Amino acid sequence: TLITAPVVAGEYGLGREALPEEVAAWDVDVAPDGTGLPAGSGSVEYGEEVFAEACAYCHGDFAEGVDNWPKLAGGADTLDHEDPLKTVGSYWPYLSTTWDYVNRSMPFGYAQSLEPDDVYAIVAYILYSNDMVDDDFVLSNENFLEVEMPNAGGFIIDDRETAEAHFWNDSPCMENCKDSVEITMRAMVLDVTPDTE
Amino acid sequence: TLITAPVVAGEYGLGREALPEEVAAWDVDVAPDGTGLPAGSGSVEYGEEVFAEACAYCHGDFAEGVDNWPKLAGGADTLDHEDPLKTVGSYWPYLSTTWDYVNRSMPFGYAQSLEPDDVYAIVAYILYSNDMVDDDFVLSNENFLEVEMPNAGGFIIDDRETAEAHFWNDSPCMENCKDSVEITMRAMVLDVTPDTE
Amino acid sequence: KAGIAAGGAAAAGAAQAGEPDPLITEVQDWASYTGDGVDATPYGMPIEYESDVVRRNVEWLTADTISSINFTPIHALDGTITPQGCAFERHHSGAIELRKEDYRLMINGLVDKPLIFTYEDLERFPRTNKVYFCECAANTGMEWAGAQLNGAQFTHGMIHNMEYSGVSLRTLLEEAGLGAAGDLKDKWVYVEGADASSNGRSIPMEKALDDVLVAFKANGEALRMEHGYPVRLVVPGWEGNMWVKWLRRIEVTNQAIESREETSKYTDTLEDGTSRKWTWEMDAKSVVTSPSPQSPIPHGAGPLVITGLAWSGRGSITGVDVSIDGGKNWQEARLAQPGDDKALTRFYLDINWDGSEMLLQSRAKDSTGYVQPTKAQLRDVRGLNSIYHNNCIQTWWVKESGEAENVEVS
Amino acid sequence: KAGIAAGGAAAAGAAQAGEPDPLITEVQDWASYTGDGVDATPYGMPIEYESDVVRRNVEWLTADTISSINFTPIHALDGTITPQGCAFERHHSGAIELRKEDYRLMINGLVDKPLIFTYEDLERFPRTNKVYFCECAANTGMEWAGAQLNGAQFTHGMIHNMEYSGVSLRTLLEEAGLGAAGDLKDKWVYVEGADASSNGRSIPMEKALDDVLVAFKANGEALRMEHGYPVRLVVPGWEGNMWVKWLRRIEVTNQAIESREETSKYTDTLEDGTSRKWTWEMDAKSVVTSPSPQSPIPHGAGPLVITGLAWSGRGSITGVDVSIDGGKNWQEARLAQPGDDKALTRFYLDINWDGSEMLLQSRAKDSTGYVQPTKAQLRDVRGLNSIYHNNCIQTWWVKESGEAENVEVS
Ligand code: HEC
Ligand code: HEC
Ligand SMILES: [Ca+2]
Ligand SMILES: [Ca+2]
Ligand SMILES: [Ca+2]
Ligand SMILES: [Ca+2]
Ligand SMILES: [Ca+2]
Ligand SMILES: [Ca+2]
Ligand SMILES: [Co+2]
Ligand SMILES: [Co+2]
Repeated sequence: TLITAPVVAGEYGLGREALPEEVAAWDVDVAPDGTGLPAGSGSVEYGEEVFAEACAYCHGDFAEGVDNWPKLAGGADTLDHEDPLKTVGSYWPYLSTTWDYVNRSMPFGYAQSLEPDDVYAIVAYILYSNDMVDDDFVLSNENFLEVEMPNAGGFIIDDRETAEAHFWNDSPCMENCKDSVEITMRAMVLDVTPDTE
Repeated sequence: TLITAPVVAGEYGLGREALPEEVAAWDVDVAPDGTGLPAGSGSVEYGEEVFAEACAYCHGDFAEGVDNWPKLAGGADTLDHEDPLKTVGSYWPYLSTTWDYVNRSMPFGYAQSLEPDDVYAIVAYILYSNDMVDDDFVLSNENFLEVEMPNAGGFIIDDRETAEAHFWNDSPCMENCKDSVEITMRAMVLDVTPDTE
Repeated sequence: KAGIAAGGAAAAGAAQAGEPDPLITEVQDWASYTGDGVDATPYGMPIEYESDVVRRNVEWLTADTISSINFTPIHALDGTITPQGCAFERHHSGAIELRKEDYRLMINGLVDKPLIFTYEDLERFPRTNKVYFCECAANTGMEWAGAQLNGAQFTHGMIHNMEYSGVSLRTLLEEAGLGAAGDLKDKWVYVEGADASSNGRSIPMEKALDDVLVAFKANGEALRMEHGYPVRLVVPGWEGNMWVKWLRRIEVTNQAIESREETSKYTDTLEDGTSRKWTWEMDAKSVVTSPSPQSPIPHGAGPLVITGLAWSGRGSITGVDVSIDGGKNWQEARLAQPGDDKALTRFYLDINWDGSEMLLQSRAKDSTGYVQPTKAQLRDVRGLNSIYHNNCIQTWWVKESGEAENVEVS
Repeated sequence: KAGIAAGGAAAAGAAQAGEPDPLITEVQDWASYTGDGVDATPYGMPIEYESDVVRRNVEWLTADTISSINFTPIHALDGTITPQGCAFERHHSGAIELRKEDYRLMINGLVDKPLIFTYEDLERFPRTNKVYFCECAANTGMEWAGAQLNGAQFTHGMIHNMEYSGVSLRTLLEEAGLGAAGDLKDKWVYVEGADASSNGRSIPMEKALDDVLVAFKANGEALRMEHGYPVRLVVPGWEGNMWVKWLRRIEVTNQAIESREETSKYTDTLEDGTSRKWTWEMDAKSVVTSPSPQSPIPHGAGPLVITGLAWSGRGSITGVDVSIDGGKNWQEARLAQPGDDKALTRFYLDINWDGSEMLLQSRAKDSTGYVQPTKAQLRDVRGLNSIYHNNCIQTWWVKESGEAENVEVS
């Protein structure tokens, strides 16, 4: 489909104009360049307090995770190993994502309840837990973009069409495609499937 | 699709051969030429008794129907009138249908419970209720095909493709198809629609 | 958001003109607390707010609800697939519970070898899949003498449209062997159900060997009990009564059995008192499902979606015309997808409603060149006593209020 | 029949070899007494005997069931349509109850006029209908490091296929006006849900203006609560996480938002530790649904129906090959219907099973010429840590007993 500009805007005249307060209430996502960040700030120290109260129950006192709940810290240099540990510190390319997700989606079960300063503080604490800032660090909308994310350069855009060009194949093999076939692994050995009877 | 004979019967070898007792148990339908009728007989007199016991509760003592339950008698010469009354006597083209339906589907709530002689008797009684036989009539597999059904000649085979050939139309009218349009009938006037709120 | 909704102790409710809508400016419970988990409904049902989208029956139609019918809520559906849960039911002795283990299918009569299949046997034959509509021949039957029921569900809801999976009847007949039948041209197949109504119908061999299916799944899953679990017949394009449920027997015969359901019922009486029999095909037909009496226009003038369903038992829908002035002028509606053989087609007409009353009609055209007739045209040929096969053009009188009524027009 | 079943005091049960089957020779209750009437189930559910055909979750996968997933019982379904009742669910904060009256949709950002729509407003725009599959990018994700879950429901059940009705996203964007966005080539649309997870995803403008739907019905009826009632996004061919449920906001932006669900999750880590992002399209894929571990062969040697599903996010399925010897030799399966764009295709291979063990595989081919790769081919490029987009060829080891197991082969 071509990307063409529409012929007439408001053709149907349906809906009503959104009010500024309404847009402000819902348009709270934060982009990598900081678009969407409200003014505010929070320290690691205060963040530790809030985190202990609202987050540690699931994510651990040091953001190291509890049971099966997500770990938010650790995992540096594990991405090219077996079972990489992907956390804000080891994996996330943009700090905006942490601010945005904590602000909109956490705490789990009581989302969208945090004040901006709390979110700055919590994010500062998560950075601290990941050894990315010192204990006297204060995060704010001013210094937000200065934080360097360790894995910022770790992403490439979908390259399947080139890296996997050989999966496009006009005449896949139909006969005698290999010499022998052996079973190399069995699911029953693991036995992790729920009982369905 | 062409009607062609199959290439190989039993190609899949699935299922098993039906035993004669099994075919006999289920293949009990009766065709217009009498195919399927078991040996047996029953009188109007006996039929009246059985009918009173097993059928009259819904269909009336004289097969004239109770409330909304079907009427099995009456309606002669009503087919070309408003609201024709269609019964075994006024409408049904083959007697086989009555025998077959009573035998397989009635009494409603206790179907497939009648003995052949009972069915012969009941059918004789329904014919009597329709003034088609005398009160001393005895119906049997022997005289079954002799009963003349009043509306036997009343059916034609689907003739829509000829009688309604004008419904096939390459260019139905799209504009100014009639001069005026008036509402000639309204459903709200009748008010027979269930309340759906 | 805490900061933004700070002053937001205001009571929830509809937005005032010009005032910010509290549904937006205040954090709602569902935006903060958790909802149901993935173990809540292993098999889900519609949400409580849709409890009016259900099958309904019409009490006065039948003596009881056991041999009776209910209606698909087509006025509230869109698209073409009918969910099994609200697809109309017609029983002659109630819906029975028949376990797969207790299921047997017999093929007998003029075959080389009479056979008994278990359910498991049927699953071993090659299968086919296709969406088909199933319409009761009595659909719209209450409307012959005049506009009567006020709602598309009641006038046109004896129809559903599902994707069936099953075995071709031809395959099973061939398995039993048709050599014994000799010349197939004048042969019939008699099919019969396992329920107490013992519904049986005669199908000419040509159709039996064409596209008839012995189906066990509808819309991907097992047939519902009320639609013939575990096995029903699918007779594409032909009247629903032939789609025998709880199918138990298939007999090859040299004559039509002329059972009760093909003589006393499902025959169409003409004005002169003679009756058509063997009227199997469902004529091309359509209906506007919205707006309609149960689906009034909830808004005033301006953009309005007129939508409906069209179908033909003879092939596929090639076009649907819509009139808003009771049939004086017609415009071609948009088909959501190209017409599919013997399946429902959804049509739309997007208009800018001026708020004045409309006499809304739709007219289906099929791949054989058939054009859905008006009520007058149909009555001219068939009279008023046909009961079955009423495929006339339906009129909804849409008033300025947006409410609609089932009417007839000159 | 009374006369025939006269001697029939024999206990019901399985037919003895050579003995008439009492299920046939004796009149069964369901052939004599009445069943349920048409008022019994205004909205019906599957019959009790099918109670195993349900969504299932895997407890150890997630910390709780609120942010979790369950799986469509594809091993027990046929055809292509997935009934809503058993179509898999993925929530990040549970399934919420959101009334149509409380529903608001905002369009903001680089538009000429930011807009708020009610549910009723949406129903006034022109609609479209089409069947699409929705596959979670994590489908088969537990199988990267080795054969793990023993059942097609668990390995491949994060997928469903429904007929959607809704408004084209393009229509809504055009209504708000895209003049303010300037050159559309580098613009994005950010879409966001109303639930507490606030799931948001960035979609490039080209896709947004192509085939994305703002849908309110699935398989003809309202979306189920667990699938986003009253409104969800449908992003044909693209990963399920983008199909935002309880859709509340659409923002035109000049950059991808890089939300948590498009950075922390739904990115695919390669062997060297770098990760692919923006892997939106679901690669062509297929799986044999029966026989399979949860759907063993219940009979011995002889006719056997091998069946499964195939799909591609890039277009339509043009063919499926099936191997019974672990990929040494392949034969072309039969497609039940021609492949449909970004929708499931059902395939069948009818074989005469010799009763010996099989290593069953299927291989999908799509309209772009893509051929579904083996696990080894996929691992060669992607390693073991990709989590998402595992579209490898699946192997079921079918044993002589007819039982099947999830295995890997050389
Ligand atoms: C009751 C448990 C619970 C509490 C309390 C909780 N979380 Fe979470 N958190 C979760 C779950 C569950 C997820 C994953 C949600 C999903 O995948 O949909 C998550 C995900 C996250 C993530 C993303 C992890 C990743 O790798 O993608 C971050 C960051 C996070 N939480 C931060 C917080 C913060 C900050 C708080 C407190 C303000 C908090 N959480 C409170 C359960 C909790
Ligand atoms: C409890 C009520 C009830 C009883 C008792 C009953 N019937 Fe019926 N009968 C019905 C109903 C209901 C129908 C229509 C069934 C349908 O349309 O599926 C019917 C239909 C018929 C018809 C076909 C009518 C037509 O016009 O097509 C015949 C003939 C008939 N019954 C005969 C009998 C006989 C004979 C008996 C007793 C042996 C009997 N019925 C007992 C309720 C009853
Ligand atoms: Ca924004
Ligand atoms: Ca591992
Ligand atoms: Ca017979
Ligand atoms: Ca009348
Ligand atoms: Ca509730
Ligand atoms: Ca029960
Ligand atoms: Co007919
Ligand atoms: Co992806």
